[in-house]
Amino acid sequence: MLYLKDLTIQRGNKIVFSNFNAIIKSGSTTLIKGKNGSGKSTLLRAIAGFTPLERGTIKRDNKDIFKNNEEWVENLIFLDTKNGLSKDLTVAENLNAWLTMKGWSSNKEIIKMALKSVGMEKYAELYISQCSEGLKKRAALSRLYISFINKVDFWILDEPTNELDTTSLVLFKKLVFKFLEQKGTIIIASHDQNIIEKNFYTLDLDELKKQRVS
Amino acid sequence: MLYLKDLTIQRGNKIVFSNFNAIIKSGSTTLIKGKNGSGKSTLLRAIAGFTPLERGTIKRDNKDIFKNNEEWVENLIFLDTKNGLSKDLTVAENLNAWLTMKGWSSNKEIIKMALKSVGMEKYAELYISQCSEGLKKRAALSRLYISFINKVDFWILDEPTNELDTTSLVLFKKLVFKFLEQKGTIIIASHDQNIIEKNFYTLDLDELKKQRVS
Amino acid sequence: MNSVYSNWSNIFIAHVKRDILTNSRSLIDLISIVGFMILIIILFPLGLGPIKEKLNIVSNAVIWVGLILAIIPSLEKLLQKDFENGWLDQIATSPIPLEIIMLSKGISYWLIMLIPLIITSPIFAILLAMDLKNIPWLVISISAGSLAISLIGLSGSALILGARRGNILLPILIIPLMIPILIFGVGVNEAIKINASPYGNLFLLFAFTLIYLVISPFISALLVRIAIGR
Amino acid sequence: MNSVYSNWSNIFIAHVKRDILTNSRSLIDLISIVGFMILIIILFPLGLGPIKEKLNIVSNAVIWVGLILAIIPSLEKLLQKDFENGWLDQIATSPIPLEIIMLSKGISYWLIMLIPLIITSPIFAILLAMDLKNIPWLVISISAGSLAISLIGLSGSALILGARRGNILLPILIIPLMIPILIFGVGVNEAIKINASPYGNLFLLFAFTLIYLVISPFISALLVRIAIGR
Amino acid sequence: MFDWLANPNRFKKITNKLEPSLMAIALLFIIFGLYFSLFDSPKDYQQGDAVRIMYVHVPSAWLASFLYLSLAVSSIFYLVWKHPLADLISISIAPIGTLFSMLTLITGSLWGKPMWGTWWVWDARLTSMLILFFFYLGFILLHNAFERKVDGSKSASVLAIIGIINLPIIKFSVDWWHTLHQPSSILRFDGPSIDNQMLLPLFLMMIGFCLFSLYIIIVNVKTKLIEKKCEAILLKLNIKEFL
Ligand code: HEM
Ligand SMILES: Nc1ncnc2c1ncn2[C@@H]1O[C@H](COP(=O)(O)OP(=O)(O)OP(=O)(O)O)[C@@H](O)[C@H]1O
Ligand SMILES: Nc1ncnc2c1ncn2[C@@H]1O[C@H](COP(=O)(O)OP(=O)(O)OP(=O)(O)O)[C@@H](O)[C@H]1O
Ligand SMILES: [Mg+2]
Ligand SMILES: [Mg+2]
Repeated sequence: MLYLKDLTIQRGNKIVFSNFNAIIKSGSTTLIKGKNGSGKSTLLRAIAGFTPLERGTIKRDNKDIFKNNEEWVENLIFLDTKNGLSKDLTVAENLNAWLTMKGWSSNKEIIKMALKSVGMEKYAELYISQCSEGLKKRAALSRLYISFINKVDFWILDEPTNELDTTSLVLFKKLVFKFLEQKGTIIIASHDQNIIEKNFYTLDLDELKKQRVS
Repeated sequence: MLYLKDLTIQRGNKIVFSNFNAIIKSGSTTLIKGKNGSGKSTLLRAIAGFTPLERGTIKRDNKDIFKNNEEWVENLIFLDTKNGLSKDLTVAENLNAWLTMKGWSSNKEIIKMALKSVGMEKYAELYISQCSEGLKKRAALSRLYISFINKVDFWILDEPTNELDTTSLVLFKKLVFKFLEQKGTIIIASHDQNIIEKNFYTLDLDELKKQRVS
Repeated sequence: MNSVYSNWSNIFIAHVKRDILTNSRSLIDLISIVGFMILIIILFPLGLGPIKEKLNIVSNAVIWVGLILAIIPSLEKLLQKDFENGWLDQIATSPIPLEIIMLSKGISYWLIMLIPLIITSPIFAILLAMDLKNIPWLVISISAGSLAISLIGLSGSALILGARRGNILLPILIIPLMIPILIFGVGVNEAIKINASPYGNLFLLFAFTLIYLVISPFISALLVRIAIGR
Repeated sequence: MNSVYSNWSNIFIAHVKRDILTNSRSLIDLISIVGFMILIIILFPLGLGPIKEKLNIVSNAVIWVGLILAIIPSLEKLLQKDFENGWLDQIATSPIPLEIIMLSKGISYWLIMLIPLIITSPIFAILLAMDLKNIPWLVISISAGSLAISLIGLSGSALILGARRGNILLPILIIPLMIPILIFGVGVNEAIKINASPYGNLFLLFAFTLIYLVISPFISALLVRIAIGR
Repeated sequence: MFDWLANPNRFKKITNKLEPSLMAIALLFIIFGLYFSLFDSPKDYQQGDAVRIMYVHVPSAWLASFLYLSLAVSSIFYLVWKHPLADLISISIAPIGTLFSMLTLITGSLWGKPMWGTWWVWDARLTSMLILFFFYLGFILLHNAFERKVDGSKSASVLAIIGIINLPIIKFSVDWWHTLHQPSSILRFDGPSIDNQMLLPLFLMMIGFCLFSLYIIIVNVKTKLIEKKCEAILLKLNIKEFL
């Protein structure tokens, strides 16, 4: 379980959340909805431990994620609209760099399977600068597959499906279900309500804010 | 009518289209579908006159768009995933710069109305660097409104709805319908099939390529 | 369409305005290039030792070399930023010729980066113990060469649009092009030092500026078209 | 978890490898920094005139100043690129400390940009008519100071992450930090010229490098955390 | 001439015939040239044997300049008539030009050490050669700096053309600079009174170097043509998978 308690988060001079509370259930998918600028991305970056809180705590099973940061990020995969891919490396090289960065062993077999899981096996040797938008996104999503090889129990995904075509959308959903099967926890921010079909909760930021006003 | 005749287009060292033919009907919406990397964005950039053709011609009513380029681009609005917004300017300043760049008069009234048409009136003074993804996209989409003030008869839109929330999706559709009413022509590349509900044609790049092979 | 062509100059000014707005939100933006230049200048007394005669000998050259080196880091972004964020694509749908827009880029770069340096150039001269009688000529020669420097910079920055590691490639491409300006620019003051006429060098500086005023917009526009055509 | 910590050095090396891979696909990229440096060197005789004695006096200072100015354009991208494309976010989810990763960045920058300059520094010395007996000391002093230069550059590049007009802000921030290195670096050779012992200056250079080796990774990591926390 | 040669097939046909003999003749000239210059030409009364460097140095210098002109011309052909062969020629010329300008610099330095007592002086001619070297280097670097080959070709061609406008100006300005600050007189080189025995090997070497460059350029272009063909075939295979 992830407990968000009395969060106050500021972006620039703007307080995006004040005294925000929520609980994210383990082993489930939480879909974060809300209108543009409502703070989805901000919340995700805070949960990942990037954005410091003005006030409040984020705890995973009694452990503060900021205080036990290394432990928290180790089993976490974070993906947002910036994909974290180097233009000057190929798809495979990028995945390889990411794997070693995470401290995981990497070999051709693993990379091949990961790329296959998002239908990118043909593009392994393509430079990111030569990829179309959707191909880039898929190159980034291929990291998710690593969860089935190494110990990963949390995904934070910010609009992961925007540029995906229908086939890769299906592949993405397969990854999600597989991850849920092995008791992983997922937080997704998305405008697409149909992204997930089963075992999911919604956190509607607009609703929450409305309640607070009234 | 826009005639694409025998197009061969190369990206990098890859031939993305070879001997591609299509006709885009005036006063309608054409939805370009196709899997990631099938060449949607490439095609749109070629039609906009950016990417030179290896072979073939693109003609609008008998006028080659490359030879009569100034005439063609003057009444065209092109928007893709790079929004063409300067981070260091506010939403309103960006729109203003774009208007004068296009050679159109600009004043507060016009800018206000344009921003209102995508629900951005509250954010006029926000710097682009402080906007969320969806807000940026909407700042770019606000340009479409100008079509109802100045003579614009063609829109080329590459995945315009990716980051939009539900409210602004409705506003976007309103703009589309209004544009179609005044006999405008629209080409949209998108993975979202439900983007447009009436008076539209689909150009499925995957289908076309399949036919050619068989 | 006619109305569009009749207000080219308006559009030109609008482009310059936008560039100035994006690049100089605050006075600090204008000052920072001057600060950089002063720091370059300071490095020399620190390296050479503070002996006034030594400095006086090198002052003229150091200021000119410093000028060229000071603008290099800013050149890479001159077009690259607008290329990456898609603004150049938008510009390509403008009915006015790209050449004119490129000229406006060169001019606004000159206004933002070179004008502050021209205005503060007497400070550099004083820091390097230049003879007082040479200072007016320094200002004049820098003024005369500065536009050519911007325009060469513009072409260089167009040359590397979308190139790999453009930031490190750019200096190699443009420094050779800057050499005549350096030589004629320095020449003005060297002539004054030996009581010769500076007008020959000054004239050459102007001629050079004129050449670039003509060719740079065309070259840059050509290169920008190639870049967005990818 | 244990396995992760036991292979820090592997991860360290992997980071260095990635940086080298992204930044120097080909030998040509390595050549360009050397080319830039030579061009900076060329500017001085062109400005000062070709008189050998004059050049000899300034050669030492010019090489050191040139070195500092030559790396500036490449510094801006050192972290900025990874910041913009989200790689720094990914790095923040690595179980190994950010400080170590920053150190690896500094080291790979040193390998890519400074080592080629150290190797070719005798050429610069010859071009500027430096006395032959001084050249070995030049190479030694540059070697001694180069790592500090990279590490200062790293901190500077972390300082401007996400700043507006960072490219022009960066030099203002780092040049002052480079000044001690310039002074001690030049000092080595000046001591040789007057037949004094160079070891004092050399020792100070090493001391400086050591200090930066300790503090720069911490400062850079702190600044990167602030940047991705925005 | 160029248009006529611009057909790759014709180019290949002609060069196929030309190529072996070209190599042989070039070698012949160079061997004879070397023989005469090393063994059968007089020592200079001032310079001694060092003068023999001249027979490499001067032809290199001359070719470096000439090749840049050819590079610029073929770049113009490429940009204006967009013929891919012109680009192949440019990029084949560039490395040889770089080589010869480097050879000039190196032989000059080697010569300078015994003659002037230093490896390098800032003389106008030397400076312009160094700058020419950087134009070559810039051309090659830019040509390789893009993901897509065509982009590099176009940008580099533009650079070559800027160079053609600028090189005279640079050369002129460097001369101007040179006259302003007269260098000390030891550094000035008064050309040796060239007698026939020196002229002959110089001539032989010059022609040998020319033919040799021509040979290398042709071989280069031909390899590049084959490379291109391979790429085209690969592309076609790719299309199948693609369409
Ligand atoms: C790195 C040093 C040097 C460089 C870059 C260099 C460069 C050049 C260049 C560019 C030319 C061609 C000029 C033309 O086409 O007319 C040339 C010609 C020549 N150089 Fe050098 N040179 C160097 C050193 C020397 C030295 C040390 C000597 C002899 C003392 C020398 C003797 C000559 C002679 C005799 C010619 C041909 C005569 C003439 O055209 O006037 N060079 N050199
Ligand atoms: N610079 C480049 N070099 C080589 N190939 C490229 C380059 N840019 C794009 N491509 C290739 O061209 C093809 C078409 O790309 P394009 O961006 O048009 O696809 P798309 O249909 O828009 O895909 P998406 O749905 O992912 O946006 C892709 O296969 C891509 O890999
Ligand atoms: N650097 C900044 N300075 C000031 N305000 C900012 C900054 N970055 C973001 N904001 C503001 O914070 C709010 C939340 O942004 P965030 O990116 O979290 O929204 P979001 O819910 O992800 O929206 P979207 O659906 O458009 O992606 C927005 O109102 C935005 O304007
Ligand atoms: Mg968001
Ligand atoms: Mg696309």
